Amino acid sequence: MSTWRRGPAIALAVATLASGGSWADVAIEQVTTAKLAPATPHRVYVTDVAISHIVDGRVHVVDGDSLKYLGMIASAYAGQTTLSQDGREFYVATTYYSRLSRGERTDVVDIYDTATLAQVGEIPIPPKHAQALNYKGILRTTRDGRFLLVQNATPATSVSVVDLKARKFVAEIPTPGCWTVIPSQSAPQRFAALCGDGSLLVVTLDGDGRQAKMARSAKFFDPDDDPLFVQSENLGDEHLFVSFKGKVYSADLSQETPRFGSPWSLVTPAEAKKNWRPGGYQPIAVHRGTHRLFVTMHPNGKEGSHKDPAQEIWVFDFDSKARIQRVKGANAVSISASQDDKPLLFALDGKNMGLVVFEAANKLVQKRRLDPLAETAFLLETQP
Amino acid sequence: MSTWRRGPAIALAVATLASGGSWADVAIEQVTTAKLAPATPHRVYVTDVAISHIVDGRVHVVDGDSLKYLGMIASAYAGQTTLSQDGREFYVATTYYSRLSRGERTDVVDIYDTATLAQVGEIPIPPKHAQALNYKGILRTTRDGRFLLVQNATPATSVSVVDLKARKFVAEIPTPGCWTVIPSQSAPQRFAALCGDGSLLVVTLDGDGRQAKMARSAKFFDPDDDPLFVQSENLGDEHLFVSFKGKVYSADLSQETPRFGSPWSLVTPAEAKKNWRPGGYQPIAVHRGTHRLFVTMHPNGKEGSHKDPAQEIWVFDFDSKARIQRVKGANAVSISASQDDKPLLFALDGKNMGLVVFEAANKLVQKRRLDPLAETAFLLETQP
Amino acid sequence: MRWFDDFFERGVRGVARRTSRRSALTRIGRLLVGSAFVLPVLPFDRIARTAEAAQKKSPPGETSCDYWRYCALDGYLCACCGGSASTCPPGTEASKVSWIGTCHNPHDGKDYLVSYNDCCGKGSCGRCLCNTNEGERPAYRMGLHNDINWCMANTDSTMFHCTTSVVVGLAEKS
Amino acid sequence: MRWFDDFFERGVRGVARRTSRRSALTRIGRLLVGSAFVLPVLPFDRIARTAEAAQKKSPPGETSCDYWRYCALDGYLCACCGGSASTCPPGTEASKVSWIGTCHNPHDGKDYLVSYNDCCGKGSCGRCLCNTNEGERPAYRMGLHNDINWCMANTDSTMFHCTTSVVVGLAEKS
Repeated sequence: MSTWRRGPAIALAVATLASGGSWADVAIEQVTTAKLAPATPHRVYVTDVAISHIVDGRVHVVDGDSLKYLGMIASAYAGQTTLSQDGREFYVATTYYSRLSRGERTDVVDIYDTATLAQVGEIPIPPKHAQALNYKGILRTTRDGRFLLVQNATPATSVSVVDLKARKFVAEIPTPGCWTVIPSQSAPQRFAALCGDGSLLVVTLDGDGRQAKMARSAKFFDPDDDPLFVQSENLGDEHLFVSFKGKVYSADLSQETPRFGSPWSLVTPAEAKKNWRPGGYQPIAVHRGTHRLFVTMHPNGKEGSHKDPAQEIWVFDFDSKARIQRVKGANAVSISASQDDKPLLFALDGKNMGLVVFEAANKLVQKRRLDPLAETAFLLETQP
Repeated sequence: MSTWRRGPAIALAVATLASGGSWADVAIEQVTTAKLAPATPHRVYVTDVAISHIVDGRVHVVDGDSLKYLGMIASAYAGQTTLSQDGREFYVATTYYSRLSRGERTDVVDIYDTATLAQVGEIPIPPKHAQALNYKGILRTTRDGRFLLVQNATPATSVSVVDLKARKFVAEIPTPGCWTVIPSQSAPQRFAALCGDGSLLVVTLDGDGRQAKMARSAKFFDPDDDPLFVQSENLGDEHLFVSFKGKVYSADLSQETPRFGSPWSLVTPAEAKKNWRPGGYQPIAVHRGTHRLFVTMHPNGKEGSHKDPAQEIWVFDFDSKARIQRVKGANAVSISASQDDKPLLFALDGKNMGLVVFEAANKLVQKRRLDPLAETAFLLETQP
Repeated sequence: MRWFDDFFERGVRGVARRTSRRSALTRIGRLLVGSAFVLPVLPFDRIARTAEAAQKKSPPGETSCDYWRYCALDGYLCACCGGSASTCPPGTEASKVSWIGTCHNPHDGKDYLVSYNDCCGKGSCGRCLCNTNEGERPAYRMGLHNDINWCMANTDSTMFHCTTSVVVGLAEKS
Repeated sequence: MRWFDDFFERGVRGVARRTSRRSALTRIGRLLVGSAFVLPVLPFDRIARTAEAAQKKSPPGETSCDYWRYCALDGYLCACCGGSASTCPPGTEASKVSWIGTCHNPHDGKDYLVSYNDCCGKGSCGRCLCNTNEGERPAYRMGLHNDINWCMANTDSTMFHCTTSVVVGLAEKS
């Protein structure tokens, strides 16, 4: 047995093989790294906290048309994720320990290139980012793409502002008793948060990402009688929420002071009697082009059922508030719609963690599924 | 909503609660950390590489009598594990990255206290430790407990010597073409390794853990016709191996030059015709008190079946070479026996990753099982 | 400590109203009373318990998601991980903060306040995952939220291993 | 590169004898030939393929453990992870060293040398785990061993993601 000699062996090999490549019947190959086809609006990012190995969370990237698994992005320890406004970058706010589960804690925003799924940079942030299950609103960008807003919990709550242009952390804004980031779509440096007293906190940043103004609205929902799910979806600068008991709330963030729409109910009195309720982790989706609202619904709802998988998905016309369709729910706990004109609705099956794809251009029709895709995923985001 | 005030709140709480504790019907509790009962020879350590989250491997610690799950030890990224000679410490040679799966690589030996399962220290080692599935022999201590021997692969092979008394890395010993560490039981600073040319490499350390002597034996097995499994078990300083086709080889390491026993076969000619063969990752166990050898066997063996689960476990008397029992194999891929006088044989079911417990004092009898215990475990070690 | 502050600082205004109008003072429980009685660690054998439950229809034990005090728990039961309903597994550390639930004990008909302390410092236990959500609320009511890592305030390590359910007081009607 | 050295340095003595006495020279394959033809990445759809296989009894495809070139593989199929039988998923890097197998292609009746390169730099893919061991040997024959991380020699990261099976040459009879 000889010793290991790296250099000479390689040199010899190359010389020997220079004339090779002509004998085989199957094409001789060389290992390379696969290139991705350009992203389409039907690409979906499924963030999987992988709770049984929570230090090793990951994002599954899937093409919604072919159901091809495109690749993986590390979300690491309870990492939070979001796409950039232009869809070219994918951000992960996460925690690393020097010894996997102990040692020195470092929180960063990892930047991935969505064209290659390669990590292309990191931005250190204060070691306070929310180590939470993945909910939309824990990590968001401002509408102009300039700032990344990171929900913190120590458990005191605050938001870290990261300047994506300068690639650096800028400021921490205390948001006591409030949660999630809801970016205004018309005023790029404004965002709101839901508060435990039923109000909306509205924060305005200055040009450098520091807090310029902060204001609390009057109480607009009742967190005791009928709490809101934290996920919001927007139609323009109107932001929609649903409550545990099935009411739709909205807040318009186009002005300095939010304007609240009149709450309306997803359920008829008869359905309310049967306790049809929204449930899950990302229970609503919208298609902005057609003003449609999708909600994951279950019957026999009760205290503690607010994360239950859907028995049906209900489709509403947001303008008329009319329900236009009910379909089987695929056990959905999270849904998200693509925003193109041949939209797909993606649903995460909470029972077996498969990805279910509906065509949503006209009638909502279940078309295909990929089972299983994830371990314990709760967040879906589609390519803009 | 008020801000977060840590100090005052706690002070107020303690004052308010000083007179509490008398109203409830169920005992009021305080969360504490559980204490372990003293380890018995029936405690088993199951090293689980958890391949679907290989960065987050772990060791399951189980009491073989009650099947109580006692706790977990992190083995991290393809970490290798072994107990100290006195059973008071548990060593993990592993790799940490500064960013979970990328960044700066650090290899260490983590030291755990088996009385508390707490990490109590670490020793840096060269970043070369074998990132391999867990096989006995990749990490071993010398018989006197002084040195820890770490198998390296870059893929060039060497052994790192760690001084457990001084808690530091001492030396790297090249072992080209050879694999595993087989510590002599009579000469504390001698160890052997199996080599790809069929020989045994014998290394002697000096008092500081540096290489004093190294010698290669003549070829004693045929790695082409009938390779040896790398796992060895010892009866005194006689070290036993089995081959793919079912022969037992032995090497006595009590002298400077190893003395090899005459190979003998586990299978009769009729059984050989049916291709009964050993299989798995840790296919043999011994009970030293009674000189019994246990082997995981499968029929219809062929090229590539050497990791197949057992259809039967065969029991041999090592002195007479006689087979004394055949029992159903519980799909075992790894087995290990306790060394007390009421021995248990532990088997890892390769199909569902359960732990199967046999009483082995007289006849081998399957008694209980814990399903599932692990994700992808291959190594069992019992408390000395 | 977050839920604790919540009680003091939002007190009757917020959290207290949510949990069926019970006395906030009582609800605070005896979390910090050093001399509180500590339940012994019960012997635990999943296989035996499962068999037992199936045969005798005995009430769910501490390794079952249906055990009464697990009514608002989202995580791995420490009782399956080397600890018990109220003790952390060896080598882990109890979280310094926790969320709170109010669970009905069918044996005495009373409601108890339960502090759900995570155990910290080792990777996920992976055994006996339960997800019950009675009285659970989104994180704008942080002290009632179970989808966040309650190891977050520990200084040695915030790594989540499993979740305990510690009875901290009687939930008296207000 | 380890298996490569093995061929040169133990050559006919060791490894070559093992794998059915084929020419060591041929076996070296064309691993390092820069101009070698690279197979296109095949479109991949697990569901479709599974359905197809069930209906047509077509030969196992590149997302099946039974695919002919996977005869000595222990790991996740890169074809299920965003790559293909011979390409690494986006964002990962091919291992600089590999183990080698000799697999029989039932379509042309010939034996091929297959280099099993791991893809490195992201955590385990977790999809399509295969464990086949034809010609696999313990690590004292390192170049034929599949129970070790072949990302071990990569400098950016040795993290194991999945395994490719790259046809590097015809295994001619010697």
